[in-house]
Amino acid sequence: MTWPLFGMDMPVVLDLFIRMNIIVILMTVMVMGLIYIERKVLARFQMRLGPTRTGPMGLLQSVADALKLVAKEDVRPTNADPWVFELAPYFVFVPIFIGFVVVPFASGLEVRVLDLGLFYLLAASSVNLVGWVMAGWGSDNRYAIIGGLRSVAQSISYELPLVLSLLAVAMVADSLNLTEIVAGQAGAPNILWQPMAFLIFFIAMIAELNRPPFDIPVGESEVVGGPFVEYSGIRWSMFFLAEYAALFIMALVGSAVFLGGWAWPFGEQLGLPWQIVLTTVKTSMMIFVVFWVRVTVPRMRIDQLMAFAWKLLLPLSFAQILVNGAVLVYELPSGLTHALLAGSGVAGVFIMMWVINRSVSRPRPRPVLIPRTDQTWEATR
Amino acid sequence: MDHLDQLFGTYAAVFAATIAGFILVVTALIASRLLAPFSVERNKGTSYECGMLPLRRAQTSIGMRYYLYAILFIIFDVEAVFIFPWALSYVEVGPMAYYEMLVFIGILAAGLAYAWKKGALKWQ
Amino acid sequence: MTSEDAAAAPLQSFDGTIWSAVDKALSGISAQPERGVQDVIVHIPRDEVIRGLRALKTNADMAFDYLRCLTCVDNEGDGMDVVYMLYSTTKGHNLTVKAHLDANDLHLDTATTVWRAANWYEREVMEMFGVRFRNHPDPRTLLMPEDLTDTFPLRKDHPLAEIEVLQGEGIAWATEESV
Amino acid sequence: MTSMAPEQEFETQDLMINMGPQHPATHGVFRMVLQVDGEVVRDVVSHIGYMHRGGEKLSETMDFRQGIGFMDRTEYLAQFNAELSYVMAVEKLMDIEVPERSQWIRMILCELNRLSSHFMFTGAFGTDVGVFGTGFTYAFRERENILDLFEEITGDRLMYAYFRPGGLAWEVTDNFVARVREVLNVSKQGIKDMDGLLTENEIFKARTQGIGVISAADAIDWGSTGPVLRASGVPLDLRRTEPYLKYAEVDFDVPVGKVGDVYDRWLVRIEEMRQSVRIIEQCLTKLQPGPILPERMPRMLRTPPGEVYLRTEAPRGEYGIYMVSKGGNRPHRLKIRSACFANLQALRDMTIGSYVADAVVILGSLDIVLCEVDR
Amino acid sequence: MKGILKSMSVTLSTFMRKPVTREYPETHKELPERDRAFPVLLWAEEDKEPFCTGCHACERACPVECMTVLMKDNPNHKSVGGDSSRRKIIDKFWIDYGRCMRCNICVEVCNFDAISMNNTWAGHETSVYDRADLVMDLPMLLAQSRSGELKPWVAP
Repeated sequence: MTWPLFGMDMPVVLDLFIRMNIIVILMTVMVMGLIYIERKVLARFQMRLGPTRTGPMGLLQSVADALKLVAKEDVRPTNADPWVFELAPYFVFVPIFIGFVVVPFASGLEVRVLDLGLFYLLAASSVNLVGWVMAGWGSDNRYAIIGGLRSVAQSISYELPLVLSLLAVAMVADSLNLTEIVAGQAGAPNILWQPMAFLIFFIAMIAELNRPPFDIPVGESEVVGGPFVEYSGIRWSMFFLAEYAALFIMALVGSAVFLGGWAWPFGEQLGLPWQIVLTTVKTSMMIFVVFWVRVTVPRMRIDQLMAFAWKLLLPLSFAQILVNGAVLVYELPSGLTHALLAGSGVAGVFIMMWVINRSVSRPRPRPVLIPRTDQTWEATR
Repeated sequence: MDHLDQLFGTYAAVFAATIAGFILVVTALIASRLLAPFSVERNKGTSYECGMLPLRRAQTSIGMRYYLYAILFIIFDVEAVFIFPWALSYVEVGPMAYYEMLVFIGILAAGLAYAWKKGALKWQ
Repeated sequence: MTSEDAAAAPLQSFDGTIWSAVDKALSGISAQPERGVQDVIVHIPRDEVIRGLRALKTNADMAFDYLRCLTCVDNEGDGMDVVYMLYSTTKGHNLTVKAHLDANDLHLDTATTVWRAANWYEREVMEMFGVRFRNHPDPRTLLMPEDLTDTFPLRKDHPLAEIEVLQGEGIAWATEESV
Repeated sequence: MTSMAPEQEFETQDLMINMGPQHPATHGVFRMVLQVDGEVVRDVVSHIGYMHRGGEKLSETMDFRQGIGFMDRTEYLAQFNAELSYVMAVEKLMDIEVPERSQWIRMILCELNRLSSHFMFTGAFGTDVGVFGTGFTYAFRERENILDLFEEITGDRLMYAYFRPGGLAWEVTDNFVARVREVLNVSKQGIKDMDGLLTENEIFKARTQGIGVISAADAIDWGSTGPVLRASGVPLDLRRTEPYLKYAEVDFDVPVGKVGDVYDRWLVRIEEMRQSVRIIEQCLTKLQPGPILPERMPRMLRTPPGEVYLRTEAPRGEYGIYMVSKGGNRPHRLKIRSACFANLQALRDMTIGSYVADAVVILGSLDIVLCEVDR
Repeated sequence: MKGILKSMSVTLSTFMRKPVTREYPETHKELPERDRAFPVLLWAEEDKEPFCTGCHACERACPVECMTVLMKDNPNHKSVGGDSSRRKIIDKFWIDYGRCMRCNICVEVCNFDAISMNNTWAGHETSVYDRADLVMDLPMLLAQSRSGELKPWVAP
């Protein structure tokens, strides 16, 4: 049996081997690059310089980090559950890694096109949760346990809005196949028709990635690093690798599903280099915004986090699916369909803003200022 | 290439990726084992407790808030799995399928509303 | 003005100060006034001090609802003084209350029943001076290690630690001798 | 577990969490043991004393000039305010009149110090609520700016030892006024940045509103001072109620909160920073050339016997020095009444019933300096 | 949502600004004239001897007792055929930089202007691996002044 690769027919095994290697190398390089870029970008946001010492402009910082982590002692607490503790990195990393199978970089540039691509991706990436719980439970550390449980509660809560928002787009695109979804956006990206779904996706994606403002499982100032307090050296770096790989995958999927991937705005007939450039630009934009949000907003509290997911995002995403269903099932004229979809999305965004505003802005004036008068003290009594 | 081959061709990749992922982790761990120093010291194994000795074993029973969300999640996630195939095929089936799903989601929404009302979504 | 001058001055002579009002509020308690450098100081016998403090807090004219500070002074053989700095947030006046303790009987009732703020201050005085506050709700050590309860560092007879000379002069002297 | 009765097996146990002495959020070496049920705090026990260096005992062996350096070390974020209490206590005991120019300069430096200290609070508090270091770096940018000025004047960035009983150690630099104005202009932008970064932020509001509430009566009863007390609605500011230096001659407002929660404390501090800028600007216009030490200044600092409790308004609240002198050149007893010590007492009341994450935020909102608490 | 957008605009505005950090070991901040690092002894260039006469004033005034002073008869004094006007001179001087709290009191009490706070970067970069290496002896204390790099600042 053969499979096409770069215009050649190749045995499946060889083809897979080559593609896997590409993915492994790509992932490693991307993660290292992302870590470097994140540090540089965050530094600029904070008016710092970021890494400058290792290599020109600190470019080799991630390499140095990786080398340090490999050559660092791997300590296991005496009280830890050995199996659970040691296996947790696998369960964190492998599910993220198999997500790369369906991630499309450009047309024809992916490991495999699965018909249930989107579904597969979501299913695979949620397994990684198990690893977090294992890490938390196995470490025999209070912070780790709290962090692990928090990550479960958070991830499962945001799994639903994430799934449903992607489903809403899948309804519009009428496919779960990522390549088809992208191809369908040659005219206009889905974000135009599903702005609220995009917003929900973006929020849920940040939450799934445990990044600020949803980083309560690893909240530095509360649980000191959460499930991986006790991890060190190479095992700890596996968590790190998984985190950035997941960020990369999610940003890629987001740009493919909502921003038109490589198809928009030039169409699919453009050459492969241009497609890659487009994908890169869109993914970078997503990642930049994630960094930007990280550097700006405070961490949320667990009850607010849960309430936000269950009381706001979930009902809104259900509503979006119902609206989509109603609009699409009656075969209306194309313009009207799109107008209704976009209108409902925009309305949803406004509802969201309104609810958020209403929930936090109790009437709270600025502090009372007591000016200097001769009887100030008595006057204020 | 027939259908089964197609399926094998695609999902073999998933299998291969799983193995590759494990190999990746194992390689890293072996590399670390070879490169990293290793010393046995009695106090190194104490778990981190902000500089104090651990008060007692950490693995106790924990507040059930977390589990309540887990239960809610299982319900809703199973429903979401049902919605997936529906979402891709209801247009062909027609409005009837939509109304059926409306009822389905309505029941779900009632469940959510019930949980909300009961205070299951409140943390305290 | 020093304490000798104050003792010589008649009681009601603190014109423009709050002493006369304090005297009224403390009726029935044998209080001795003293004109301090900044605030009026009232000496109350230690058996009556909590009663006096409560009277000062509840009296409508005084209303000392705010405990600025509570501390202790070791008078080297002459016993100790427990000092309360009071302030009234409504009236805006200050007062210092002192209770004298004999060196061989360092007991006093707790002021936590009057102001909760006294809690940690009393714990600090307890471990630093060895004054026992009766009925204190939480008489653990505060600043010192938990097992260090037999020595009272802020007493005058407690020696300062030897200055550590193992590095500087020690090494230097050694080289000089060897030369 | 096996020995438990069946009905007990389903009972959840409270988890004891140790926060500190070595925890990213405890602002120094402070330890609080939280008893949590899931995420809700049921009880808090605070342990202090890790930084206890016997500063009071040491000060009893130091003469009045040597003691100044130790005051810097008790309150390392508002050193000028700490020195001020000490030297003013000595001046009060010795009955020294401080020349005008020295008083104005002291005021400017103290207010600048308040500014830098509050910047530090805003930054550290930002980290406590979980902003990834942004507020912190902003705050440090502003603080470094102010510290540069201090370094030009006093020669040191942190431990100034600049105030002396009677006045100042030496004259300020020639371009002092211009430099202060320059620093103020930068700081105004800094205040705007800090304000814009967090005050309106919805997540920040959600995190801080309504938690750590302490009522005015409770705050007074616990002896809280400074912004913690003012946030509860008590307009108690020593600069206003018992003006020292030249505070009676400048216009400024005392910000007062309404609810007494963490958000109010934040707002009060932000507003205090603006007021500090206002005070400094007025001081600069009133600064006249003149001597910095009184004409008849004794060479040896000896006080007559007596005692004084001198309090000033430091950024964290009332910083008091209780100095007992039995004559001679050193205090017989020196008690430092630290603002954070009093504020920290109320932590338990504020925290019980809130979430673990809130405990961190509440602790941060008290703006504790552990060196000051433990002395 | 509006507030978050405002916050994000603030961070974006700082993204556009120049970084304020300095790459420390390569670029040093210019130190002000009054900068106080650690105390060093001054070298009288005309007499080829230190200003210090070993009068113990600084040693007595030091709050942390970090100094040790030993004086001797000046071998270079006029009475013994030299050209110096100092009868006594410093024999040995140790300052434990590990103890010093840089309070400037020794400089203030010195009657001979013989001691000064180092106001160069050399005074700040004194990290060593062993605390014993922080005890400076007389040649070390004089080195900074003899090299001529020190610009002593005397309080007006």
